[in-house]
Order: sequence, then C-alpha cells, then structure tokens
Amino acid sequence: MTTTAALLTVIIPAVVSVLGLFTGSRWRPWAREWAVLGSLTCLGAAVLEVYGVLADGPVRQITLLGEVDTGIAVLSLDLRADELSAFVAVAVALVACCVQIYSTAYLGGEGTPDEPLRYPAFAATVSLFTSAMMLVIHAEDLVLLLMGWEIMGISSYLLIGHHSERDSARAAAVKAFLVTRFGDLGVTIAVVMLIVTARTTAIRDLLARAEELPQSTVTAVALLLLMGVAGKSAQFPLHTWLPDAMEGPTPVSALIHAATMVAAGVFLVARLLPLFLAADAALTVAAVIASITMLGAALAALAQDDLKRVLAWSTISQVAYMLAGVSMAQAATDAGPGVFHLLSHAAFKAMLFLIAGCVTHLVGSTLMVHMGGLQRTNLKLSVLFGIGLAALAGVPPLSGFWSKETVLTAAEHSAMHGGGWAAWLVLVSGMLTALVTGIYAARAYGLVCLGDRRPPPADGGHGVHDHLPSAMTGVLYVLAVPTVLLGLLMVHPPELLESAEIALPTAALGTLLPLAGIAWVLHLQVRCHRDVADLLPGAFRAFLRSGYRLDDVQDALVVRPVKALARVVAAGDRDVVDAGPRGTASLAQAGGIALRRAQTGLATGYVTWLVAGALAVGIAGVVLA
Amino acid sequence: MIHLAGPLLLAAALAGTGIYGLLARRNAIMVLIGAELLMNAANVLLVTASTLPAGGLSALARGASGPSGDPLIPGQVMAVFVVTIAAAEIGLALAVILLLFRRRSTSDLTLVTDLGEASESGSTPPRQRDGEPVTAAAVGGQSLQEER
Amino acid sequence: MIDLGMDLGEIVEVVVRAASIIVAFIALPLLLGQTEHKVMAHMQGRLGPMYPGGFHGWAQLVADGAKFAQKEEIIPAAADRSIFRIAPAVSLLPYAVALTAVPLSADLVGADLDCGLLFVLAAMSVGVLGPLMAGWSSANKYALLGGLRAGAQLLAYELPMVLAAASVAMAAGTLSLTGIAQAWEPWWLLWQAPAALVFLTAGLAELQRPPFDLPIADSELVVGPYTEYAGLRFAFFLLAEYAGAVVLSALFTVLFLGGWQGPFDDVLGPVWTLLKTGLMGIVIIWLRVSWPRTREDQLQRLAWTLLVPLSLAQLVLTAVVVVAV
Amino acid sequence: MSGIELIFAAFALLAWGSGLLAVTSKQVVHAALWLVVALGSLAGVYLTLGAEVVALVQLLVYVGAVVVLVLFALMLTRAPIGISHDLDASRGRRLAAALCGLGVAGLLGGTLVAAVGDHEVDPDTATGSPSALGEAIFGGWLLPFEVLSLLLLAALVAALTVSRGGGER
Amino acid sequence: MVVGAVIAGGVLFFAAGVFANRILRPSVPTPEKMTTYESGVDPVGHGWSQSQVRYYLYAYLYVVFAVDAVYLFPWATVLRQFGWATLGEMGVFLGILAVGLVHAWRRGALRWS
Repeated sequence: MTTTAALLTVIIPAVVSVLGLFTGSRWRPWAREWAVLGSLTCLGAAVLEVYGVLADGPVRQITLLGEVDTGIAVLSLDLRADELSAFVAVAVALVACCVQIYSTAYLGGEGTPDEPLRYPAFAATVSLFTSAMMLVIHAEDLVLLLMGWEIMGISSYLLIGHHSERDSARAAAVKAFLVTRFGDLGVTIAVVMLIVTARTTAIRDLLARAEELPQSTVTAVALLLLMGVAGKSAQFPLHTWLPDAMEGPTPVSALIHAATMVAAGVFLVARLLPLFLAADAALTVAAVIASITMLGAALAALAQDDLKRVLAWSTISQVAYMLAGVSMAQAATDAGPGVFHLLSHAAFKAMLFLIAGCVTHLVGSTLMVHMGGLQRTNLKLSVLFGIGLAALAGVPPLSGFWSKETVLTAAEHSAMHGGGWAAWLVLVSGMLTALVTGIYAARAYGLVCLGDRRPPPADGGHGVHDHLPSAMTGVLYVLAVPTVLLGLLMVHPPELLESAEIALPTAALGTLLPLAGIAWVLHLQVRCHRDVADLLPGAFRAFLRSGYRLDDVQDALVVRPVKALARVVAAGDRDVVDAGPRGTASLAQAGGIALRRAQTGLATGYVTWLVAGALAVGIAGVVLA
Repeated sequence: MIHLAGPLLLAAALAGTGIYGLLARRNAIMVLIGAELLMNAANVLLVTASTLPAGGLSALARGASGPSGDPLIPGQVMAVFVVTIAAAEIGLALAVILLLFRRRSTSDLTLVTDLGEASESGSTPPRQRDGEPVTAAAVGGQSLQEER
Repeated sequence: MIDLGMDLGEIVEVVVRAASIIVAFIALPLLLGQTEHKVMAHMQGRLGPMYPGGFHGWAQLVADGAKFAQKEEIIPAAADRSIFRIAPAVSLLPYAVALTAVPLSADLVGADLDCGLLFVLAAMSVGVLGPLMAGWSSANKYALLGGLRAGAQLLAYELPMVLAAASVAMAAGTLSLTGIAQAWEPWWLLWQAPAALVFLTAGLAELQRPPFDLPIADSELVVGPYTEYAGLRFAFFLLAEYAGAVVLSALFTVLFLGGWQGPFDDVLGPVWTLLKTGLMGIVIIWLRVSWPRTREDQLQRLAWTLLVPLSLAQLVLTAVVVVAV
Repeated sequence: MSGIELIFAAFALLAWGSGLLAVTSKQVVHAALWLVVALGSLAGVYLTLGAEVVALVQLLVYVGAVVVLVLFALMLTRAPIGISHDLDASRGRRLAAALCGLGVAGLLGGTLVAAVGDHEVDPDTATGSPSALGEAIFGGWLLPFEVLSLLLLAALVAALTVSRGGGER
Repeated sequence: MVVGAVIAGGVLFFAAGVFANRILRPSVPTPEKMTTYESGVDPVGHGWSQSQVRYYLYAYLYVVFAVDAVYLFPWATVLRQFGWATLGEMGVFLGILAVGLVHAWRRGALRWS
C-alpha cells in the first residue's frame, strides 16, 4: 500500500498536468474540476502513505524508472517512502489542494480575466509543480531528485511570470530562475562529483557510506549542495529572488514561495543529514547562513509596506529557522526540529498568504496603507489572520510555538553540549528573531485589521470585490486546523519527530520575547495610532525595505563587471577578430563578381562541369595510384 | 559460370551512355532518361556484387567461385532499394517538370535559366518549336510577368 | 532456371511446351469469344451466331479472323507509324508470357517459377504500355484521351490486384503458383473472399471490359486508343482482350479456387482447372451483360477509396491469421 | 563462352544498344520506348545473374510504372509525333557530353575490369529467391527499409504539392 | 527458358499474322482514308486540348504504392518464419504510406474533378 500510495503521489499530479497542458479546447471547461480532483486524489494518496509508513514502516526502494547504466555508475532511479517523505508529502499535497481550490475562484472564477485561457495552463503548471515536488520528496536517487528539482525551477519560473503582460512579472521570473539556477549549479556539480567518486547516487548507499568517503569530497559535496539549498530556500546571499517573486499570483506565492518549494532546500539537508554530519564545515556554514538570514529577513519584514512582501521576508526568516534547526543536528536522527517547523510553517504560511489574497481581493491592492479595519468589515477573516500571525510569532499553543521552540531547544542543547560558537550564534539570533517576528506580525495585524477602513487606492484598484467566494474562504478553515493543532504531534511523536524536544527555560524565554513585542506594538497601534515601523529612522527603514540594497550590491559586484567584460570582448571580436573575415569577404566578393559570369543558369551546363570535374579527379586518382 | 568482365563492362557502358544523355539533352524528360540509365548501371554493379562468393573480392582472388553464403545478399537488397528510390525520384522530378511546363509551356532546359547571373530572367523570347510559332507561349509569357 | 548445357531432349521439351502455350493462347480466347457470343445472346433472349461451321455457328470467330486478315490496314498520315504498328504486339505478348507460368496441374505448367505470382503480375503490368502507345501514336484526340484513360485505369487497378494477390501469397507462404494452389484449402473461399472480390473487380478493370470499359467507351471516345486501327491489328487488340480474360480466369482459379484441386485430382487435375477457368470466364461474360458502365470519376474513386483499403484490410487479416495460426 | 554467357551477352548488348538509342533518338516517345527496351533487357541481365526478384521488380516497377509515368509526362507536355529538333543541345555541348560519357565509361570499365575482370562467378538463383530477399530485408536491412517509406511519403506529398502549386498562385 | 521461347513464339505469331495480312490484304491508300478520324468531320486543332495533371497524379500515386507492394512479396514468404515482429515492421511501413494516401485524400487529390 505504501508503495502504491507513494507512486500515486508522484504520478497523479504529473498525469493531471500533462492532460491539462496538452488536451485541446474541448477539455478546457473541465480544467477546474480536473485540477481539484487531481489534487484531492493526490492528498488522499499522501495520507494513505503516512498511514502505511506508520503502520508498516518505511519502504526503501520503489522502482520508478529502472536502472540506467552511465558507464561509470549504475543509477537505479527509484523512489522511497519513509516518515520524512510521507509527512512532507501530506503537507505539500494539503497546501496544493487548498491552493487549487482557492485558485478556481481567485484566478479561474467567472469574470476574471484569466478564466477562459490562462487558468487551465495555470492549474496544469501547479499540478506539474506538485508532481516535481513529490518527486523530490520521494526520490531515492540524487539524479531523480535533481530532475524534480529542475522541474520545480521551471514551473516556478512559469508561475511567477503568470502575469506575463507585466514587465515586473517577467523580470521577477527571470531573476528567480537565474538565481535559483545559480544555486542548482552547485547541486548538479555535487551529483556529478558523487557519481565519479562514490560511483552511486542512491541515497541509501550514500548515507550508509558517508563516513567512508574521503573527507574532502564529502565537504565539497556538502558545500555545493548547500549552494543549491541556499538558492532554492532563498537563504542569504541567494535570497533576493523571493521578495520579487511576489509578482506571481497569490496562490502561487502560498504554494511555492511559502509552503513547499522553499522548503525543498531544507528537506534536502534533512534527507542527506548523515552526509552533512560527515562534513562539519558545511553544517557550520549552514548555521551561520541561517543565523544571518533569520534575523536580517525578520528586520526587513518589519520595514515593508506591502503585505505580500512582509510575508515573503518572513518566509525567508522562517525557512532560516528550519535550516538552523537541521544544522543543529548532532546525529542522523536529529532532523526533527527543522522538519517539524517545516510542517507547521507550511500550514500557517500558506494560510497567511491565502488570507492576504482574500484581503487583496477585497481591497484591490497589496499595499498595507490601503488596508485597515478588517475586524469591522470581516471579522472571520481577521480572526483567521490573527491565528496565522500568532502561529507565525510562536504564541502558544499554536503550531508555530511548538515547532519554533523545538528549534530553539535544539540550538540550546547543541550550544550546551559542544556545538561551539555557531550554536550560540543560532541561539542568540533565534531569540532576537523571535522578538522581531512578534513585532512585525503584530504590526501587520494592526495595519490590516485594526483601525478604520482606508480609502481605496487612487486608481480605484483593480478588481475590488464585495464578498469572498466560498472556495477562497473554505480552504482557510481547512488550513487553520493544522495551524492550531499541529502541536498535538508532540503528544505522541512519530519516530521522525522524536528528537524534537522542548526545554522549559528556553521555551519560556522564546515565548516571552515575542509576546512582549506583540504587546508593545499593539499598545502603540491602538493607543497612539502609530505604525511601529515609523519609529525606525527613515534612511534605515528604506535600507531595510530594499532588502539591504543587496540588489545594488550584486549589481555592482557581478552585473556591471560582467557587462563591461562583455563589452570588451565584443569590441575585440568586432575590431580584431572580424577584421580577417571582413577582408576575406571583400576578397570573396571580388571573386564572386568575376565568377558570376560563369553562372549561365543552364542546369545541364553545370552538370557537365560537375561530371568533368569528377572525371578529372577520378582519372587523377587512378593515374596517381 | 559467368565471366565478371561482362557485367562490369555493361555497367560502365550504361553509365557512359547515361552521362551522355544527362549532358547532351535539352528536353528535361530526356535528361531524366539519362539519369535512369545511370541508376541502372549502378544496379547492374550491385547485382553483380551479390553473385560474389562469401568473402567478396578477396575470396574471389583466392579462387573461390561458389555462391554467396552471405545471408544478407546486400547487393540485391540494395538494388531493390535503388529501384524504390528511383521511383520516388522520377515521380517528383516529373511533377516539377510538369509544373514548369504549365508555367512556361516548355520543358526545354536551355530556356529556363532564371537562376543564372548572365541571363536576364524571363526575358528570353520563347523559341519557335517545330517551325510553328508558339502561340501558347503567350500564356507562358504572361504567367512569367505575373511572377515578376 | 537457365542452364544451356541441355541435350536435344530438353530442347524439344522446351519447344513443345512453348508451342502448346502459344496454341492454348490462341485457342482459348477464341473459345471464350465464341462462348461470349452465345452466352450473351441467350442472356439477351436471342440465338447468336448459328450458321458458320454448321453446329451453332462454332466457326464464327475463325471466319472473323480470316476476314480480319484480309482487310486493308489503314495507318493515318499523321500517325507515328512504327509505334502504331507494334502497339498491338505490346498489348498481346504480356498475356502470353503470363499464361506460361499458370499451372494446369501440379506438374502440367509451362514454366514452374519460384516467384511465379510476381512474374505473372510483372508481365501483366507491362501490358499498360500497349494502349498508351496505341493512343499516342494514332495522333487522334479520341485515341490520345482513351490512351491516357486506359493508362490511368490500368495503373489504378493494378494496385488492388497486386495487394489481393499478395494476400493469397502470404496465406500460402510462397510465390510459386503451383505452391499456392497446393496450399489452398476450401475454407480459404471464405477467408480470402474480400481478396477474391477485389482481384476479380480489379482484373475486370485491367481488361478494360464492361463495366470498366471507359477507355474504349463508344459513346464518348469511339473505341478509345484503337480508334484508328483496322484490319488484323485491330483483331490483335480484340484477341488481347479475350486472352486477358482467359489469363485472368486461370489466375483467379489458381489463386482463389484451388486450381486443380477437386475429387480425383491426381487424374482429373487439369480438367478441374479448365472447368473452373471456364466458369470464371462465364462469370466475366455475365458481369459484362448485367452491369452498366461506370463513370470515369466513379472508376478512380472505386479503386482508391474502396478496393485499396479493402485489400489492405484483407492483408492485415491474412497476416494476423498467418502469424497467429 | 558458355551458354549462359551467350544469353547474358545478348541481353547486355540489347540493353546497351537500346540505351544508346534512348539517349540519341530524335523523337521523344521513341526515346522513352527505347528506355523500356533497355530496362526490359536489363531485367534479363539480372535474371542471368541469378537475381530473380530484382529482375521482376525491375519489370513491375520500372517498365510497368516508372516508364508509364514518363510517357504520361511526355503526353502531358505535348510530345509531338515525329522528329523534334530541340531535343539535343548544341554541337559543342554534345561533343563535351560524349567526351564525358566516354571518360566515365572508360574510367569505370577500366578500373573495374582491371580490378576483378578476370574472375568467374557462378550465379545462384537461390540467393535471388523471394524468401532469401525477405529474410535479408526484414532481418538485416530493416531500418533502411522503414526509412524508405518515409522517403516515399515525402516524395508523394511533395509531388502533390508541386503539381497543385501552379494553379494556386 | 520456356518463357523466352514463349516470347519468341509470340513475336513469331504476331509477325506471321502481319505478314499474312500483308499478303492477303488490299492496299489502296487515299488521302481521305489517311486522315485522322474525327466522327466524320475534318480534324480540328491538335490532340492536345485535353491534358490534365490528374492523370499524372493518379499514376504517381500508383507508382508509390506499387513500390511498396513489391516489398509485400518477399515479406509474404518470410511472414511465417519471422512472426509478429515482421508484422509490426510492415505495419509501420504501410502505416507511413497510408499517411500519404490519407493526405492525398484530404487534399482532394483523389477527387476526379
């Protein structure tokens, strides 16, 4: 059963996507039913898989594509199903399902400009993405994983650029693609290195033999993989694409850039944890990256004006939490805290994004200056929003609280037991981030839900609606369930999460800090009607808002030198290399003018010369031989 | 027993004849006839090759003369293929010639020199054929002007 | 097949065989022609030739032949004389050659060839040149148009005929005509019925006999390619038509009716073949009498949209059965 | 000279002679018909060389179909009865063509005969039987065979397009 | 051998017939007799007024398929031996050609108009 379920989670979305992309106009009216049905079945398969794995134990080898003999190594492109893959699969399937249902109203509803033509393509691409993510989750072989990894990249590109009529969307899509591709290069090289040195890319072999491989190889591979992780999971310094990726439709942001794809990097580390454990340096690097990213991104989130960008930066920050949790591992079973946070984050962040979509739907803008007073206009939505933000901030007893505290506890545990300075860095950074998270979450709630209704945007906004379709609100309740209740997993943790523990002192501190932040911000907002971000000095705020001007830095350090180099090369090509061909060209032209007299246009005449020439060559050959 | 010189000479003679037809004729269909002869020269060689004993020429030089033991008898298979290709080729070539004739009312290759540099395309006056003025050429000339 | 190191006895055998084929080739068409006269007449409620030779006008066609031989031959001034002259021979000879390979019984055959079926089809395919040459060399509008029609028709129907024949060859697993007749079993009548139907229809069209006599349709084209012919050469064209009918009947018998197979076929084999051939001849005459002439467009459409697909389907059926059994 | 060589020589001479007439005849249709004779006698040549199927294919396809195509084309391009004076190129070009032809024949014949001319072979009709050919085609030459179907398809489509092209423009 | 003899015999028969005809027949050519027959009226124009490419198209269609039929015969003899694989191979061959036929049909080349 586990085998079948795991196969189905990969195959169903793939089939749905192919059918959606390649069937003709006759099936277009059914695109909606088709996509929803597909994602529901996929969810069912994932739940079955969890059940199977918990009941019967993991299945290490599920044949998918058979064996490939590359000459230096035989790759068996198989799948596996264990608790890690099963739980993440459920998260992915659940979010994908909610997003598909949500999109039927948000993008494919009556009257939306996308409805007739672009919605089917959108739904099919989402299915394609789901399938690719499932492939990554279930891959037993790194090559197979890489295939899924790349397909995710391309579907992400397509989805960010969904509104391809907008320049900004196209630019964002290209940026996301290039940046993540840059990271993927590392993964590709790592896989090649593994094929050459370890002669295998089967994950179980790699994990079993991680200790035997040469230390230098393992370190290099781990660092290269980390590059891909940073790209896919939007970690410093490859995080710049994610805030821009908010150009994509909100459901896409919810699915890809919040819940699933960005988690793929963390997933990869968790999956290959023994390999990373064999390379201490890589884990330390990961911890440092995570520490920098979580705090930096949280601060940036604080300064944003755009609701979606707040959520985007918070995603970067939260993914850094996960990475930190995984990087604190000291044994192969220690992936628990990071994965736990991955699961809970998937639930509450998807919910938050979808709520943001609802708010946008009502207001016609994603800027927070246009929002406000949601508590009065739509109490249910504002309650849901509050739950999501509270989960994000780690308010007990919501899911975010449990998962975040396990991460902090792991850091503390590591710091206390010889984890060194990196663990202390994570712990301190994590505490500070918790505080900042509380602040910006409360700020977002205050701006959106409290106060009075703001005037609509000057241009009237695009698509202001009076009410929300039930397809959009329904899924919020669905997502609210795990957001609230996921902590119950801690009561009777499965094997995967057994390493996730909560130490009381750490938890107390980690709870009090955000609560204090929240209280202060709400007080400021309700009593003084002040935006906490206004307290920041203007220049600093702008600096944060632009994401530390990292784009400018990259522009100066990478883009401009490359462009200059290209100009030099082009000039050299034009003035030095081309001189020869140009000279040849004029020579040939002169020759051509002379020769054109011979072109009589008489076919048989040409053939005569041809035959005579062939004859001459033949005779010459005979004579010379 | 057949002396190999016979088929070989026949092939050579046919090839020479075909080449002559290819080069000396002005009528496009006649040119094709030359090409067919050329192809058949090749076929004669192929079929001759299939009569060689197993091991081909080198075995022949050793004095073997038995029938070919090669189960592929490539010569004959290739000969059949050549016939097939010739059929495809000539059909297409004739279709082109028919199109030319409908456009220009001629299948004389010396009148079709549009691709040449030296001649002014289409300005060649339609020649007289068989002593009678080609009135039909007016149609051809007209279509020429339409094309230009 | 070829070994000239033969003794006198073998040479005599070859000559005898050839001579008997030639005799059969002349006699059988005459017989068929006479049958046609009589059968047609009776089908139309009249008597037909009654006087020449005394008994039921048996010598009518011999007399006709003698008459043709005495007639003046007219070659139009505008015609291409040499081609005009040899065209009848080109029409006639292929059928004689084809008849060579058709067996009367397992060992009574002009030449038992390895690929006899392919040989017969190849020989008959040369026949298309005859009407074309005749039509072109006559320098006559009717003749030219008739020649083109004949050419197109013969080509179009050659294909289903070849495909139908291939089906039988496939069923028997050999191209030898004797082999095919030997492999024949009665249930093939059912199994190969579509092929037989296609073969008969296409064969009729090949002969340019009614209902497929478009090229020589007298109401449209006088006699098509043969318009300018007179005298003996015209008679040769007529002979070619009946010879073709004989060859077609014989071939049909061998391919689809089991040739010499029948009760006591070790003794009566040739008789059975002749009987079946005669039966087929009468069927051909019958079809002529009972079907109206088709139109040119119907003709080509029939060939390409019905017969070819039908024979292809038969090929598939045969192949599947052969491989599966 | 054995009997079979005699027959071969007869067919070969007939083939070459009619081939020569086919490329020199002043009357278009005669040229095409001489081509028929040449191709027919070449079928005989193949027979004497033991290639039975090739010979019959030659008859069926070349004589029965290809030449008919040529004749059709001639008739559709209004081939006149009688001598046409514009069949051949100018005297100089003809001379060049003859030289080329002689050169090719001499080169080919010379090298081939010099290489293998003094051997004898024993043609075996068994190699030319349909089943042997079938085994060869469907055993070892399958891919070229399948590719041929693509060639034929392409030629057919092209011919359809070309022959319709005139009317549409 | 017999085939050659039959061809020779056939030619002989034809020649003999023509020879006998030459001896037996009268020969009185007159200009009227020698004119082209055109239902009794004087010939008008040339014979080329009707020239239709469709004849050529049909002929070419035939050539293509005749070529493919040629392969059917060797195939027929080895079908039993090679089995399903060969069937599939010929299926592919014929299938590709059938595409050509369908194309011709769709293009209207098979309509006689």
